[in-house]
Amino acid sequence: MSKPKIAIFDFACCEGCQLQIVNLEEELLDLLGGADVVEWREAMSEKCDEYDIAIIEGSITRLEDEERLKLIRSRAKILIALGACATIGGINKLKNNFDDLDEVKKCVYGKDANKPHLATQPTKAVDEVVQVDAYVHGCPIDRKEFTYIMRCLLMGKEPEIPEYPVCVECKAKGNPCLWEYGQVCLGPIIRAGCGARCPSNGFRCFGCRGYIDNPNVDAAKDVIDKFGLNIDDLKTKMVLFGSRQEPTIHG
Amino acid sequence: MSVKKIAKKDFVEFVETLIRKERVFGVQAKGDRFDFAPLESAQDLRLDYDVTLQPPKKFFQPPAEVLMTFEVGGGYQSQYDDEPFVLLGVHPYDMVAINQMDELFSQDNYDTHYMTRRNNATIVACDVAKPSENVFASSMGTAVVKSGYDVLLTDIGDSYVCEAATEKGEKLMAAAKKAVPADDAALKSREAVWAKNKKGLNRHELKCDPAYLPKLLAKAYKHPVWEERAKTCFSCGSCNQVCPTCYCFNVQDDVNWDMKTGKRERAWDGCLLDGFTKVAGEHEFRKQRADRFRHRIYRKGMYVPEKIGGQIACVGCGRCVAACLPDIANPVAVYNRLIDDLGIG
Amino acid sequence: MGKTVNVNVHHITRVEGHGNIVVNATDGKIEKVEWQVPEAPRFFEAMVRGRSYEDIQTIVSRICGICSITHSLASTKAVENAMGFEVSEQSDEIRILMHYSEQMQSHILHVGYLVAPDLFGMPSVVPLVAKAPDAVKAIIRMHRLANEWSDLIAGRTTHPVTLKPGGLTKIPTAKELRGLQDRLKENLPVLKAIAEVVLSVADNLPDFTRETEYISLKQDDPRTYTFYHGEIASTDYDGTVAINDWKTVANEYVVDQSTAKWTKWHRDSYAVGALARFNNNAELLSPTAKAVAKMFGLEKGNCSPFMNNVAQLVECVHVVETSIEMIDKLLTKGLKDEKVKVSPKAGKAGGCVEAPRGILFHEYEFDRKGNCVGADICIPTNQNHANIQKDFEKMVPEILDEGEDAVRQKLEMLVRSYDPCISCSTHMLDVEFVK
Amino acid sequence: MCQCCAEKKDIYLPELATVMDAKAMNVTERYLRLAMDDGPFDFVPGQFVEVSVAGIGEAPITISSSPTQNGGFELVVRKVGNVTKAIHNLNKGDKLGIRGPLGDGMYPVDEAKGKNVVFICGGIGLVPQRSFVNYVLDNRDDYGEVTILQGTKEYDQRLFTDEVAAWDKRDDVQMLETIDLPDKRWKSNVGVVTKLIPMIKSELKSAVVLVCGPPVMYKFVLMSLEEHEVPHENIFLNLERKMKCGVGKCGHCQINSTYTCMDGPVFRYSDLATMPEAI
Ligand SMILES: Cc1cc2nc3c(=O)[nH]c(=O)nc-3n(C[C@H](O)[C@H](O)[C@H](O)COP(=O)(O)OP(=O)(O)OC[C@H]3O[C@@H](n4cnc5c(N)ncnc54)[C@H](O)[C@@H]3O)c2cc1C
Ligand code: SF4
Ligand code: SF4
Ligand code: SF4
Repeated sequence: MSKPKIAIFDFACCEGCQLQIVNLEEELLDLLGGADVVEWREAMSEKCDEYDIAIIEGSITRLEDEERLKLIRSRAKILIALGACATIGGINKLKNNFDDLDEVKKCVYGKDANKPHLATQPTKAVDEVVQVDAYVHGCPIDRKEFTYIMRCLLMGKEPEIPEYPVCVECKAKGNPCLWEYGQVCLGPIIRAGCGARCPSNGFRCFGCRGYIDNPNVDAAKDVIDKFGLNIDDLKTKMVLFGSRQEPTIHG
Repeated sequence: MSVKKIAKKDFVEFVETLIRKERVFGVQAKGDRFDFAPLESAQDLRLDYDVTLQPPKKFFQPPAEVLMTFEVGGGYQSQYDDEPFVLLGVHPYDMVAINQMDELFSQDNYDTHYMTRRNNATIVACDVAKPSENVFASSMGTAVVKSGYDVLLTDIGDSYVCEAATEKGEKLMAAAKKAVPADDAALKSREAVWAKNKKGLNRHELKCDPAYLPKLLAKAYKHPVWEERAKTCFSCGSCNQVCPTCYCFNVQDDVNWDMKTGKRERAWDGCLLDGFTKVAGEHEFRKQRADRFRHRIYRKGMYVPEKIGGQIACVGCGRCVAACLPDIANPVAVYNRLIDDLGIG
Repeated sequence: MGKTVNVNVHHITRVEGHGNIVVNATDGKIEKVEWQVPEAPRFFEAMVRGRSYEDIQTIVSRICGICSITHSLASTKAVENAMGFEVSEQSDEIRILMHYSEQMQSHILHVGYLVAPDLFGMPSVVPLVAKAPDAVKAIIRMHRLANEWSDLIAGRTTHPVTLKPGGLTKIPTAKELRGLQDRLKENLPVLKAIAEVVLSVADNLPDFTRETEYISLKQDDPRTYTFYHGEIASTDYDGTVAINDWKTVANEYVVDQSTAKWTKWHRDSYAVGALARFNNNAELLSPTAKAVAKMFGLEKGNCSPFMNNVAQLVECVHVVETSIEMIDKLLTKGLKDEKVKVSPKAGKAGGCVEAPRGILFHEYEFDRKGNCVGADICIPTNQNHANIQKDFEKMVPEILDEGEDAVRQKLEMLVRSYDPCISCSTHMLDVEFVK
Repeated sequence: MCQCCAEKKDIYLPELATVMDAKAMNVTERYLRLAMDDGPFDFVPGQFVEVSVAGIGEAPITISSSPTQNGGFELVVRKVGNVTKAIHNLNKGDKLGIRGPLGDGMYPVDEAKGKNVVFICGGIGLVPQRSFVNYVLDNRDDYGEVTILQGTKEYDQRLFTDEVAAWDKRDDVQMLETIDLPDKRWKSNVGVVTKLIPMIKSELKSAVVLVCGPPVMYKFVLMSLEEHEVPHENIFLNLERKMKCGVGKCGHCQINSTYTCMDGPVFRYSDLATMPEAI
């Protein structure tokens, strides 16, 4: 059997997730042992239109990018969304909170805002444009999880991505809970798989992996009350990576 | 077996020699909390701790462990963590929990992975010197412990009474050259500590004898408390993860890059987590939060006791009380609520 | 008869982000020489609006994966300046260690993975594995070290999570720092070996210079080769400019051929980056770093953009050597668990640090509750765009006779030597495709 | 390793078995005949094995053959997820890992002796039941009248059609089959399996009734059996739960206090009275 061909494409993002692939160091050579990377603009000059697995980094913010993504989808057997920008729209979705996108443009471009080439549309995650076969969550992705997912796909197995929240991994690490230290941590409603990296470093979970399937936002409200905080403290944290996504907090 | 007394400063010295000889884990400060960690200096050992963040179960059933390796088509090879170690500072309630786990992992089907670690351990238990904010060991009858440990330490002021309970314990304490046989006064002081703890480790008071809990639960299955509490349950499983008597696990395979060899791992799981009972085809047997919430309380108060001869599987460490953000996990609060509604007897 | 050359590099590879190179020359007559940036605009200045001062770092870190620590530090400093938060000396030093890890990460990535293939005449680092296995192994080793270093102090290799306004959320233990120090000591010779390898192929760097103004940070008290503290300095100017006055330096302006905002100070363009720092501060480098510079004959006042690659290597050595010393200092003083408690205030200020690819300005304004009401970010690659264009304009006539392939190759190398971080620079700009 | 552990076997460690025969039964079900590489394999109808595909994982699968049949043991696997998909890729000669037989809750092979036996199967529920059906037929004289009810959703999902036809031909077996959503090819009963219960010729009240099918089926079958006054002690249900260890540790298959893997998978209905989560 010939090695599957992998192509990596980037859209609107910081390219930090591709960087994590580079950061695999020696393991990257292992990956290259199991698959041929045929296109990867950030790291190599080769280009190719034939591939089995397309890895998509970044979110979709322009019509022309939607077209390009659809073309990639039509060529690839498996399409992977890599990182928060691709899986949930990531930080780029913050701009969707402005009801009027013109306002966004004005804020950055001032009087030039109406030039036609500045056309932008609300940020979309990859699966809002095409079908996605596998998700690698996180901002940036977790290298261990990425390699696990790649091995699964190369083996024809569906990777097991946690359905449970970050607290599970946080507790397994033996961390004291950050809420007790005054931080508004989104751990209880965000999908695990990162090894509770942020809470383990004393930094609240800000939700880069997206919500679990069935987050209990009512409970979150209760906790806000318990710690004498305001619901806005929670909302403003949830908006960072969760703009215009379910669940929304009312009240 | 012998009961000795050792001055605190001599004990530090003893621990120092121990560290040089053996793999030692002990309770240490972690920020303003405490936890078990590899002990590098006797100075770091904190036997005056209130409660550890994680229960000592992680030494016998780690958060993740390799059960076996395999070669595709070539068979499976058991993997064991087979290095002896000393565990310093296990509180009585945690010791009771370990005793229960020993029973659960050895009865019916003997779990060689758990038991290898367990048999490799020399456990130095120590009586509680400072009650934690949520402990209720007194209510559960686990404030003092009589078995399971190799050595039991009791802080009686400027020295420890140390009782070696097993051969292993005797051997360990033999290195404590400055220990002297415990005199009557020391033993009396120890009795006093026990008497105090039997009553004093009780920040939440259970309104019945724990032995009554299975009977209480037998009539509480349809009680509204499950719905009421679970309404604000995150299904975060924190109550499972921090509990010294929770041991459910998940098993997963992973291959190496050669795609031919790999390992099978098990990792902590939790019955509160969404998907715990979900089978292929998306059917989930305890789909409702309330069902899962109830299951945990029943498991502690009824199911496990049925399996291991009556001992309630909540030892009153209070960790879940502290870990539960919406403040619903406290077993005493649940039991007391049921007692209020359903009465005793 | 002059040559006819048409170069159209759509999305130059092995750089961070998307950029195009367009050269049209007919019969030796140059019609068009352009450096373009078609990256999707991302509107960060709008996205931070209304967000809490606590979350600014988390957001702006995402401007760029390669310089995420730098963006985090610059924004955190700006928040601290705006609200008047004090940062302890210990926090400062650990932050600098964190910052160094990113310099190293980024420089090694750039020189080792992105530039080395050019020097060896390869399309990417993948085939290089077969051609120069030892060199690639050494590069991977250093890159791994840099990443583990950043993991330890920033909590991650990308998008740090140990920073907070006023200090740090977590500091490494003495044992961890000692471990890091050992690794740094062990690997200093590996860095030198990499420098030797680069030296052996340095002849493949095009021979090109152009008088340029170089701008970077400069720190006087104490005199240090700085990435983190200090004020703005220029090779064309004797004094220094305060950070809050950064706009008098950057002088952002709009040109017809591009909507990308360009910058200039004393000349039509200026350059930032490792070479700029070197040209302003070379005498303050660590001893081994100086020795490596000497190896390449790199001296203050060098105006070859291609030498930026070498200056990056020199800086790698510098940050490793300096970190070894800093860890000693930290450990001698003893690590303290500092409790940082801050509360928001209204205010406006800038924050500045050196990104691996040059000086970076962040500026924010906050209301009483600490919510952001205004932001301005000026990124190093942006500051280099004009200079790249000016280099193109001087270089193309000099090399036009070498033919299309050579022109393309050399211009690509030129762009790469600036280590552009285009995804950064397009936080606020967009350019039309020129077909 | 310590003495006491060294003497014990690793309860999680699979032993190797070889695929002797494998074939597709339809789009989703695959039949496999296996033989252990080392030593014999003794089991009782109703028991299951944990099947390992290295690198993919483990899945509990009931033994479908009867111990009275020689030459290894048979499994039928429905493709639903990772492990079952991987099992579908196995062919004659391939190796896989087996733990078991597991499960102390087996079919009441002795208790049913001398009594009428009624099998009620829904869909893939036929697979485990088949083990006991063939056991009974191979020891035909030991049992009373034998009735087999089989309900299938669609024509193409019918399993063991040859065997079912053979049972149908026998005079000493009442074989009734129905299809929920039939097409033109089907000329017999239409509807859910409970519809067949009134058609049972033998006396139900004293019969041993064995039920296996999808979770939704149980409620309706039990209601019907209730109407026919079958005592709960005589009804046996084959229950399915998520399983990770199969040896009573992992907690996934727990139904109230009971572990499906240890006390089941076959349960006496009267014992389920204390297990509100069971049905
Ligand atoms: C006692 C028993 C006997 C069974 N007998 C058969 C049989 O004869 N033929 C057949 O096709 N199927 C049988 N099943 C169901 C079969 O075990 C599942 O379909 C299978 O585990 C799905 O695994 P998967 O990896 O393909 O699916 P995934 O969805 O990838 O499942 C992942 C893991 O979850 C667990 N799991 C998921 N679904 C189930 C389930 N339904 N039951 C138990 N664990 C599950 C397993 O541990 C599995 O490895 C039986 C189940 C039990 C409990
Ligand atoms: S710190 Fe966050 S992730 Fe950790 S337990 Fe608390 S809420 Fe959960
Ligand atoms: S149920 Fe709670 S209090 Fe009881 S042992 Fe478990 S964690 Fe401790
Ligand atoms: S009871 Fe509390 S700790 Fe347990 S899962 Fe629910 S919210 Fe989490």
